[in-house]
Amino acid sequence: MNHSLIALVCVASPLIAFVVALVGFRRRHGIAAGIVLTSGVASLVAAAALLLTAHPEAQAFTSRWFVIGDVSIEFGVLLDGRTLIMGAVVALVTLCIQIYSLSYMADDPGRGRFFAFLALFEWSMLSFVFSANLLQTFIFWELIGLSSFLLIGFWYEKPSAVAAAKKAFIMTRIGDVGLFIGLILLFRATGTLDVMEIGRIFEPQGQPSSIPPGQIELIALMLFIGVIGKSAQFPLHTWLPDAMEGPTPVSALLHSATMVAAGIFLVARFHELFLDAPTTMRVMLGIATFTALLAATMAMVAKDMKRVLAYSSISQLGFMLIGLSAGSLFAGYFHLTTHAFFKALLFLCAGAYIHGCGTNDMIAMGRAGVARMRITTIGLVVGGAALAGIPPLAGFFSKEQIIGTLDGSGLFYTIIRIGVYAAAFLTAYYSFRMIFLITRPNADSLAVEDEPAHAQHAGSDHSAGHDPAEPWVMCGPIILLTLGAIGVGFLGGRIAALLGIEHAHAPTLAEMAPAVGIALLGVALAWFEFGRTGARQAGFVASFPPVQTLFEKRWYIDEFYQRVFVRPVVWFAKLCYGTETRALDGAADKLARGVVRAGGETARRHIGRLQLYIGAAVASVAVLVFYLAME
Amino acid sequence: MTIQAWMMFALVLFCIGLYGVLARRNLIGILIGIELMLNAASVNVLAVNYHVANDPAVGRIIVLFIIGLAAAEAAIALSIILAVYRQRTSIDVANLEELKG
Amino acid sequence: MPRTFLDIFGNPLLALGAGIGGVMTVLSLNTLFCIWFERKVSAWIQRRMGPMEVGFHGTLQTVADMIKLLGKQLITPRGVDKPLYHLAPLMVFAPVVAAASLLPFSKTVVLTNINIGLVLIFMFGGFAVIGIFMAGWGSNNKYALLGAMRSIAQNISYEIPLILSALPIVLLISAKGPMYEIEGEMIAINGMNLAHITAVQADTGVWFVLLQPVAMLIFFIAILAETNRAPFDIPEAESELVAGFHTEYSGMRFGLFFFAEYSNMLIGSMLATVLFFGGWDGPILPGPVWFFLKAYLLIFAMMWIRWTFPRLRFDQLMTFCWGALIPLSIVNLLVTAFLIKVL
Amino acid sequence: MIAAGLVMVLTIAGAIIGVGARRIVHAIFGLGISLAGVALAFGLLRSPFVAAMEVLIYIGGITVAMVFAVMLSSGGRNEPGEGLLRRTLAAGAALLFLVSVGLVISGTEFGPMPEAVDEAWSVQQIGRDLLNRFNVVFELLSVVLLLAIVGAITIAGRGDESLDPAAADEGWA
Repeated sequence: MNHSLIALVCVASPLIAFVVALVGFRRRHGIAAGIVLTSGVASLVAAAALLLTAHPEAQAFTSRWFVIGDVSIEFGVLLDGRTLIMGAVVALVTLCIQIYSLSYMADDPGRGRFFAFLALFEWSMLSFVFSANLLQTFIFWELIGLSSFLLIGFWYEKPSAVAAAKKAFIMTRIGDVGLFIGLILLFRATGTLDVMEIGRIFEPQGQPSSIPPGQIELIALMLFIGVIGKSAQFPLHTWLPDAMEGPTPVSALLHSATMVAAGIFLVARFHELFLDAPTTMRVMLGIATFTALLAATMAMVAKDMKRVLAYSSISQLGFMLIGLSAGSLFAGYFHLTTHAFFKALLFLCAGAYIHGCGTNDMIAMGRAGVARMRITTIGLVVGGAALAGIPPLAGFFSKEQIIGTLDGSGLFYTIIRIGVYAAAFLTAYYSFRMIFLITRPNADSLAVEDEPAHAQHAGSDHSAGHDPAEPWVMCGPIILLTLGAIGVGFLGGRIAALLGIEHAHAPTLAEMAPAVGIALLGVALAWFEFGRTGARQAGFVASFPPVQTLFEKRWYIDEFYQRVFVRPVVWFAKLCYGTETRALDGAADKLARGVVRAGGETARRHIGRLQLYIGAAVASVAVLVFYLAME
Repeated sequence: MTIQAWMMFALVLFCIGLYGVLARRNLIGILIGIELMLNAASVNVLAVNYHVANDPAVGRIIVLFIIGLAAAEAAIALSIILAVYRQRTSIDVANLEELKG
Repeated sequence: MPRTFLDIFGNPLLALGAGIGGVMTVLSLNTLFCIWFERKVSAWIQRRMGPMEVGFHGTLQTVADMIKLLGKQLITPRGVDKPLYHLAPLMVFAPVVAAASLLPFSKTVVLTNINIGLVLIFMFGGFAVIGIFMAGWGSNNKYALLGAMRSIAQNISYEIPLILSALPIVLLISAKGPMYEIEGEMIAINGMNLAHITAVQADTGVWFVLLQPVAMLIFFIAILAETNRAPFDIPEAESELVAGFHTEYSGMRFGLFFFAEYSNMLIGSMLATVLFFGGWDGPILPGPVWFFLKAYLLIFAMMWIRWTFPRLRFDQLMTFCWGALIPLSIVNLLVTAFLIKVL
Repeated sequence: MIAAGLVMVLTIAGAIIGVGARRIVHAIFGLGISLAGVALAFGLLRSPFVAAMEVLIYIGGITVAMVFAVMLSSGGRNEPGEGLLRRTLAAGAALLFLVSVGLVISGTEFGPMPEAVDEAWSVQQIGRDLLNRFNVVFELLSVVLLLAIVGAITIAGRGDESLDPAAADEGWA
């Protein structure tokens, strides 16, 4: 077995599973799930085999698709450190989620379709990660968008799910326009679509002489617009919290290893290019920091567990981009990897809780006693701690790396540093707020439950009284991901080696201190406000009602969009519709009616003898010809 | 045979078909006339093809297309005739005058 | 390459006369033989003796029958459509003779060597339909008309798989082209030339039945249907339709239909031989002998099938053609074209 | 020369039967004869393949379809003949056309017969041109034929519906 064949197995098996399951076994759920799981295992084994036997330098296995002029479009797989790590993570997380879905979706009438879409998702993501060609990158980038659209809107009977799916699709599409322009510009600048070739052009230190710096900035900016859409950065972040309308495993998949990771991966993929665009990198850094902070404030006050996790995803994606745009491929990439594990873990825990007690509201969950689900709760604590950056869990190492990269000086970097510290503090605060609300419910506290109507899971007739069940099919992936969330942090050196970077930044205790301190500070505040016995269980923001409202209303960004974009567009559409139906159609109808009436009048004066007409026509032609012949 | 002879022959055939189209009251009779006219056109094309054209493949291909189109036309026409017959139990054009308006 | 009658006789009229004479002789002898043969085969299958009285093992029985037919009164029923009624046997019979003259009987001598022989044979097959209809319509008899309608429907339906199953052969031959060397002579090869089809099989030593077994089966079935042989003999199903479209014919007029039927069998078998079994190709024995031997083996197979299988119902017959044979032959044609392109 | 004359006479005689016969079935046979004559004319014009196609499609297909239509419709009953006025008018129009176009034909000078190589006359050339030069037309024609088949089935099938209300539920529409 050579590498190309293994890579082919890795990429193609989800596709085969998707086609077979969707076409052949959509209604025979067990078989569909079996097929998809088999393909997931095959992909994982192949990806793991590739990762373990990886070559130090990049390899590309391609075959020609078609040729336009001098440009040949090659399809294939590109194997280097970045793709191999990401491929393995994608395969592993997807498999965990697929197994988890066996139980979570067990009663859903459409689960054959669900599993088929999961396979489609996995295929798109793997092909995107491994793609060796810009065109392929773009195609699968869009396919990722499509499959997430399908999965978010999986419960298409629910209007909110449909709206969320549409929102996700349209918001990311805005970014995709930028991405597409960027890719075209990139192609124009470099004259090639080959990813490795592009990497080589931008590889040398200093900017490539052939391309003017302004153009590089523009390309990077355009690519970054795509990333903003896909990875839910400000100002296009609003789709991600809504995307939890899909089944929870889908959220887990979207938020960890696939959809949003694609944007980060794109930056990592073209990191050489981004390094040559310093101005854009500063913009990115600013936006990412702002996003991280913004989303963290939203997460502080949210009551819906999945929403907290969604905001934290946005915030953590901001962290990754901070790492990448501060110039360290390793920091951002490392955080992408670790985040995939603990975020998937947290979502699976959330899913288990929701499955167990039938509500999304953390306060209600806690009061329903879900903390008795031991394995899930352990997973929650580990995942939350990893998210908060408590040593020695995965999140700590990667976040420490990111904080460590911010070593620039000047006002800009000072502001950024303060923002990042604040975001890290808030991260620790809200993640432990979540943990405490669930594990230490306090009936006398000021915490108010939302209306229980939020219950999201389909079969949500669970009463709060009895012990919620923890099926092993759900526990298995949770345990696996818990181990991942604990262990992946120690693999930093290996990952750096695979990325071709010397483990330059070996943190000393002194360097670790700020990160740890900030995290512990956040935890302590959370403990004081939510954890300790008799806590008020209302955050410090509650003392400033306007701020609280601001955070709860998500900084009014959605409202702002609604006012500025959606309403005018709807108004304009209505105007168009009115013009169309009243004015144009009316006119056309009148015209048509006139024609019909004229036709009717003519027909009434018509004797209906076709042959007479033909004869008359022929005779007149004959006379005409005769006349012409005589001329 | 000169080209004129062939063309006159085609013309005569065409006019016979024309007479059929104009005179017959039976729909199938009219269809027969149409087929004769189409064949006259084919003969004409092939005569020109034989005597004048530089590339003799073209004329034959045109005739093949004419034949194919005639087949399509006949199929449609006959199905219409059947439908008309089922409606009116007659295929006399005189009865079809109410098609007007 | 083979010489035609025109090459041998020089004068076209003389060649035409000799050709028609030869073909008529062959077809007449064939009819005489086939009638006897059919009776013997049926008797053998039914464990009886068959005709034994006239001549050795009844060999002259058919001759005697023929004389009887010639002596019979020619009855023209009242109310027949005279021109159609009288022309019908001729219209059925004439295309048969024309078609037979297109087949390459031997390696060295053929009647005609035409580049589109295959198409012409199918064309003459198309003519016969009109004759059948004239007979059925002209007889002014409902059984005859029903028989004719069935026969026409069956004939035009089965013509499609017949042609479609012959096309792979045309492809195979054309793929060898445009120039092909046969016995040291370069010829511009043509896939629809029957002589070329035989020559290529003889030259390569591979009969096309080996390359195209599916096409051969479809072709054989379609020929059974085209000649109204059992199990496709619905047009003349005795228990339903008396004798089908020739119910009202008697004497030698009936004889002509009979003649045409057995001649059609022979031509169908010969065409199958040319297309799939290498025509005159074979060791030791001279070409024509092989040719007739193969053709009569196929005729024997037809008789065997007739006396073994029950008759199909008419809707089954049509479903079989449109639902099975035509799709199958199209798939076969596509696969062949694909393989030729790829290999 | 003689052959061409015979073919023309045969064709025109068939055509006259085709438009003149009182019985529609006879008219169809007249058409058949005429088509056979046209096919022979094609043969004389050095296009035997086209002639074969003419016979296969016209005689083997279209006339047979007409015969079926006759049997399925009026059943060949004797229709009332056409009135004298109708025939005279039609003949007048046709004659007018014949004379005027005939004048044009007889007054036209045609160029000399060009020399075309045998290769250009071969059947292979038709095949090549059909799939290369006239590819689009060829494809269009196949679409037209497909539509004609579908349309014919639809139109003829709808007639069934009107006769048999039970079939209307399954419906073609």
